[in-house]
Amino acid sequence: MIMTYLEAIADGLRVAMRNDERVFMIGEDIGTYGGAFKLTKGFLEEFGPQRIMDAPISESAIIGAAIGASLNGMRPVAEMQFIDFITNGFNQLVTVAGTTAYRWSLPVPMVVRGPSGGGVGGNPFHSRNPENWFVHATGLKVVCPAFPADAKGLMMSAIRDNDPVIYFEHKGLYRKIKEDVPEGEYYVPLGKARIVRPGKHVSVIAYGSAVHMALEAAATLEAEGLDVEVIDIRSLVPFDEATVLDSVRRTGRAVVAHEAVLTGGFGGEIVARISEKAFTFLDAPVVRVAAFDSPTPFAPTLERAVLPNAGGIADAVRRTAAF
Amino acid sequence: MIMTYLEAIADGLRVAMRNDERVFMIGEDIGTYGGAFKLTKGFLEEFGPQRIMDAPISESAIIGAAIGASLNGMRPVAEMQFIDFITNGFNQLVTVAGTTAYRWSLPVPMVVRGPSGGGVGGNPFHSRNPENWFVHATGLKVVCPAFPADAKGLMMSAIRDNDPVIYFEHKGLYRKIKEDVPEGEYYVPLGKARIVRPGKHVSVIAYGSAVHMALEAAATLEAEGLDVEVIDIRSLVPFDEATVLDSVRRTGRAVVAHEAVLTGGFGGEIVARISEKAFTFLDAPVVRVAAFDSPTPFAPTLERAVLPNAGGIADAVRRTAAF
Amino acid sequence: MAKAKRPQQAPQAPVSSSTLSETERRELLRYMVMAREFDAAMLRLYRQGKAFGGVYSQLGNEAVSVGTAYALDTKADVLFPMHRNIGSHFVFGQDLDTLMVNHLARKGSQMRGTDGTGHYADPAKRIYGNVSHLGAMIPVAAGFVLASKMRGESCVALTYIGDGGAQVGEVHEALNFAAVQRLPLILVIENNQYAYSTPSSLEFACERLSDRALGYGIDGVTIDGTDVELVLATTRKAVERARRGEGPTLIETVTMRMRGHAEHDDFAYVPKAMLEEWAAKDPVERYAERLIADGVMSTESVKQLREETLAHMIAAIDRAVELPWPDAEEAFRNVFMDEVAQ
Amino acid sequence: MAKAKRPQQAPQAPVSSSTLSETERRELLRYMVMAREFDAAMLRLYRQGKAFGGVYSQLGNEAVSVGTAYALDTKADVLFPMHRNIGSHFVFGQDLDTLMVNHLARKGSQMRGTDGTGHYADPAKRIYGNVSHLGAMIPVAAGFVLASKMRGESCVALTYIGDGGAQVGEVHEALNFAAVQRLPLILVIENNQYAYSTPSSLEFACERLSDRALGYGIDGVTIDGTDVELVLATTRKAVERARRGEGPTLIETVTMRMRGHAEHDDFAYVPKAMLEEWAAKDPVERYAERLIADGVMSTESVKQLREETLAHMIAAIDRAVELPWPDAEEAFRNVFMDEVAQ
Ligand SMILES: Cc1ncc(C[n+]2csc(CCOP(=O)(O)OP(=O)(O)O)c2C)c(N)n1
Ligand SMILES: Cc1ncc(C[n+]2csc(CCOP(=O)(O)OP(=O)(O)O)c2C)c(N)n1
Ligand SMILES: [Mg+2]
Ligand SMILES: [Mg+2]
Repeated sequence: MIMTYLEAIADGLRVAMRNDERVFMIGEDIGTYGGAFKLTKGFLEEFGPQRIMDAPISESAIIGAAIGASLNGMRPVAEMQFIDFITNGFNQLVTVAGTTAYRWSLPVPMVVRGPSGGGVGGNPFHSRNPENWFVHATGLKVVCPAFPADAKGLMMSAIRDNDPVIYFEHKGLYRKIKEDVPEGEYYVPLGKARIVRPGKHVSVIAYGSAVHMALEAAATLEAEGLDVEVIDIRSLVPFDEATVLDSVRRTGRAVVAHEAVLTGGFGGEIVARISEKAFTFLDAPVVRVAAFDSPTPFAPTLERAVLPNAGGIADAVRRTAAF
Repeated sequence: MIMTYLEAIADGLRVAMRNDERVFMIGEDIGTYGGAFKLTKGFLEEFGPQRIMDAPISESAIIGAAIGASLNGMRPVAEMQFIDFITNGFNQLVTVAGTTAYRWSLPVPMVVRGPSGGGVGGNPFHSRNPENWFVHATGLKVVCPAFPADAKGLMMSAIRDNDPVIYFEHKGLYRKIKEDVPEGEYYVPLGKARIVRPGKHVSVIAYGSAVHMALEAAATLEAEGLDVEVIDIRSLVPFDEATVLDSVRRTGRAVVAHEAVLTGGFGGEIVARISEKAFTFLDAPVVRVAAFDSPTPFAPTLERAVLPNAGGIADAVRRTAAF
Repeated sequence: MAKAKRPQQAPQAPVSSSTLSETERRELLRYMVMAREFDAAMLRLYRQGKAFGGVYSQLGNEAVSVGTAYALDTKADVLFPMHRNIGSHFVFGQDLDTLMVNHLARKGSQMRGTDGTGHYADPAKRIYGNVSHLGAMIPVAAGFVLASKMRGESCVALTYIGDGGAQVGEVHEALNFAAVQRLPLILVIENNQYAYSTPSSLEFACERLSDRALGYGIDGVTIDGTDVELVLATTRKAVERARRGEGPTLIETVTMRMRGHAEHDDFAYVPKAMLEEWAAKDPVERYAERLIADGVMSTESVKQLREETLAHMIAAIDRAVELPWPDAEEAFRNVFMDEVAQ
Repeated sequence: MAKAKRPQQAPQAPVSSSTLSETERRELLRYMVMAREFDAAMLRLYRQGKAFGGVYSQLGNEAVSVGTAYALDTKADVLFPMHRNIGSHFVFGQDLDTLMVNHLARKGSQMRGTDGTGHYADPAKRIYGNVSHLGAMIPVAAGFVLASKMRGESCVALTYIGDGGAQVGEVHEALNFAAVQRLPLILVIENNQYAYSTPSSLEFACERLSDRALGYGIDGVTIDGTDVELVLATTRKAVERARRGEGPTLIETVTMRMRGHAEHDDFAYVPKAMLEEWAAKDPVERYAERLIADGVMSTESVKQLREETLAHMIAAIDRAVELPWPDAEEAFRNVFMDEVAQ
């Protein structure tokens, strides 16, 4: 069935909730209102207020309650109305959720999900891409889907997983990206990258919104005779190093792209792995394309200026190819 | 005067407080008790309870109050009793402090400081090295001194700086490292790396406790005929890319080391910059040495196993040199 | 261990005869009308499809933002407004064009386009706007007046939070800290019955949000937030306490959010009867009627005030909305202050 | 707007004649003695230089941890203890050797050496230990019983926080959430006058920490934390309310921390007179005397109980301390559960 990215996420949640009584959702305005982005529209009617729980504006309590419920046999999915507000529940995630398996050998099967990303005039407080904070926290799995089918399949896998998973949705893709999505149960394993466009000249490694920029760049470059391979990481933790290295070993050239700000981001991690483990295969330096190191500004002129885009990726690929 | 790392930090704070009435400290148990590590011993007596303010156990209030006071003409220094508890004030730092200059063009001259790091049996909640979270937050300066003189000089610069600075002290160095420290006012500029040991075969780029591991490794390797250059980054934001690139361009080989966990850490950033900007100078892949991706365990056998050490750096240098 | 009960509160004398001067009363109405017509003007913009970002109506909250801010010394005190406090900006003397250009994030905005709405700061006007994260600025407001207090200056901070936002942990930490340090901080909890779509019953279980004052050892009171003179009188007492060094006050103002959370929200979840009930208590209409009844204003002068104000608002918006967006280069500046200095 | 006052609380009838059985009373004393002697044994270890990590004395808190935990159904309810609640572990049936090996993080620890002290979890014993970050486990405890409630199971969570830790934002969020959802959660605020070196006057400004209950719409009470039967009776009422679906209760127990924050701390900042005053109210001595006076125990049997308990504790510690540290490889396992499964 053709679904938008948003519909596919909702479908994954719905199927998981239908199949498993232990799954419930907790968040702000997810019930009667159906969520700030209407992602859980109809959920309250189907699952009732106990399983679609409208919570007070208390991100720590929401995440903490999800941890506690998961320690007691449930599989909660906590929504952050915007992923930016995860900073208010940060301690619960990094201090409690991410250390429990290690300390207690007990599963914490929970998902924290919410809209991340910029490009929609969200202002500095509704546009963050904070995934690398959690990559660098230990004990948390981190997922950033770019396509509807993956979004559904990764959601279902995240819910079935026995570790805490932070699931970053990109709000700019919610209604923009559509594709055919398998119905019913559908699982995409965590920790597997996907070559979304095979190519032989340069590997572009990306995730989330940057995958679409990369594909756009690849289409442009095709006309210039450059055959770009685009890899969608999909899951940052666990990270599918093998697929990335294999691609770079074939092409000898790589560009790494993400929407998050450049410095201290996950792009550095990818480059470090490539340059350590595929060094002898590299014919050019690995180049990163990412947001300028600033908060995401509000005015469209400014926001466009700081965020990465297809043009920037295309330029980086050209430079890499020409090296 | 010979001072320990801890004494040098205290001296920097003391001199800054004597010179500038706007400087005050806020934290838990910093007054009567003189701080959990006795770093502020004698401060209450000298500066009084208003400038050495014992606060409730409320990291958000402490950091938030520091932001507010800094917006109103003061230069607060907020102590986290252990830097791990910064997760409870995370939102204030990344959402408010780090975005204020950008949004309001107003200075937020504040320092948040506290003991970080492992190796002393601190358990998973008293051992973190979370500096890269803040590097990746935008608008926050990040300092990680390794030596007493630098610790003092960077502290004084951090207090004089007009931006929020997070100053990571390594608790394992507090009483272990001593050296001659200039008396009175002494400033080490933020954003300048330092070559602590010149060498010609391999560059080791490190910060905090890893600098001492690197020096130990360099001493060992000298006997093997390997001349290692050790660079102490000192300040992660701003980052002195030039000094690092210059060194790597000379040696052609680099190892990057930090005590923080490997994945998603600042090491990736350093490697990415080197491999993008000094690619043609590299004779070997850049290798990272860092902690295993887990919480820092409590038992000494386990803690030793996960943390990086001089031996690990020496091995990495040998491999790099032999490549 | 009986269910904890609220302490006796001094009954609120219905303010039958005003103790305010006619000038003051006219000013109160004028500021409320400004808030009201600002809303109308923004709504018009939204309907024209020219608004960008959220448009948060403050309809029904005029008496709270105006009555509270009017109790302050706008030359010495400091305002940390929230998203439905446009009235407070006017009381603090914010000039309409500056406000609009900031709000709409156009070229010339004090935020250079990095942000919009009421998030701006204008130190000269003693206004420090909010961030989106609810409650995050309350510790900051506390720290601001802590600094004043350290220097022996008299500066009271006035800030706000919603019935929803009051559940954020930082609110607790900030209030407690301010109480311990006896800071001159006034926190107004604007209980307008809803937090986005969430009714109060799902946000908290206490009877009155001012009941929280007891747990901090500070003064707390719950008042009708549609009566501007009551709001003013209550806040004045809080200001006096603050100036006497007696610490923070918590004021819960009870009102109704008369529109959606923002304009995209059709607020279908709000019972119609509730809106009707509160429409009858409209703070602006009622105050206008009262001033007319008291002979302070004429029907005609009220009508004229409203029309002129709306016209002004629309004109200022129209001026602002025609301004260009800030230059893209602004995006790359001022992440750090040393860049500002350059 | 008078300073908010505490609601009238039902006067606490001094428990003159006990309503407990002799067996219950003997058990209460036994658990308190275990807590007391555990302390003594750990102190001995510390003085021998064999302790590794912090040694947090609970001296003076025996009646709180034992009296509260004893009110629960240890087979159905759940314990989220804090760092001075070793007595609760004993009430929940934790076996001495397991406790010690966990505490000292030796080979065989349920935490595999990843952590020590009372941070372990033992689901079979229905104990979920704390993390160092104060207050962080209160939302987790709330979520735990939320899950039970969803499944229609009766499970009350008992957890604790200090007079200092109560200022953490998460405590506010968790209590409010639990109140809204009427969760069976009992939060004991252990007011032992100090938070590390910080006296209560710098932690909060309310008269009683139980005054915070009103602001959540839940029950709250402040009691003498040195009277184990009062603590038990109070907690039993809270448990009954929780089981009836009436939601959380806040119990403030007033005691004194009779030693330093941890053993490295000489607590010179505590006035001697204060310690002397509280020493006279020693919860263990007083209860022992009372049981002797009531003919439930003899002086001799109390003496014997204490000596035997101490000997047991020391023996268990000595066994544990001789165990090797866990193997280094443990460090590389279980970061994720799929590794556990492997
Ligand atoms: C910490 C945080 N969580 C969630 C949000 C998203 N959010 C914005 S406004 C709002 C509702 C606010 O309700 P209330 O505090 O009652 O204020 P009102 O809008 O009714 O004036 C929510 C949930 C936020 N801004 N900050
Ligand atoms: C969030 C947080 N901040 C700071 C600390 C450091 N710390 C550990 S115990 C303690 C004092 C606790 O006092 P209290 O809550 O009264 O408990 P008590 O030790 O007196 O039983 C402090 C400040 C911490 N563990 N967690
Ligand atoms: Mg509201
Ligand atoms: Mg205490």
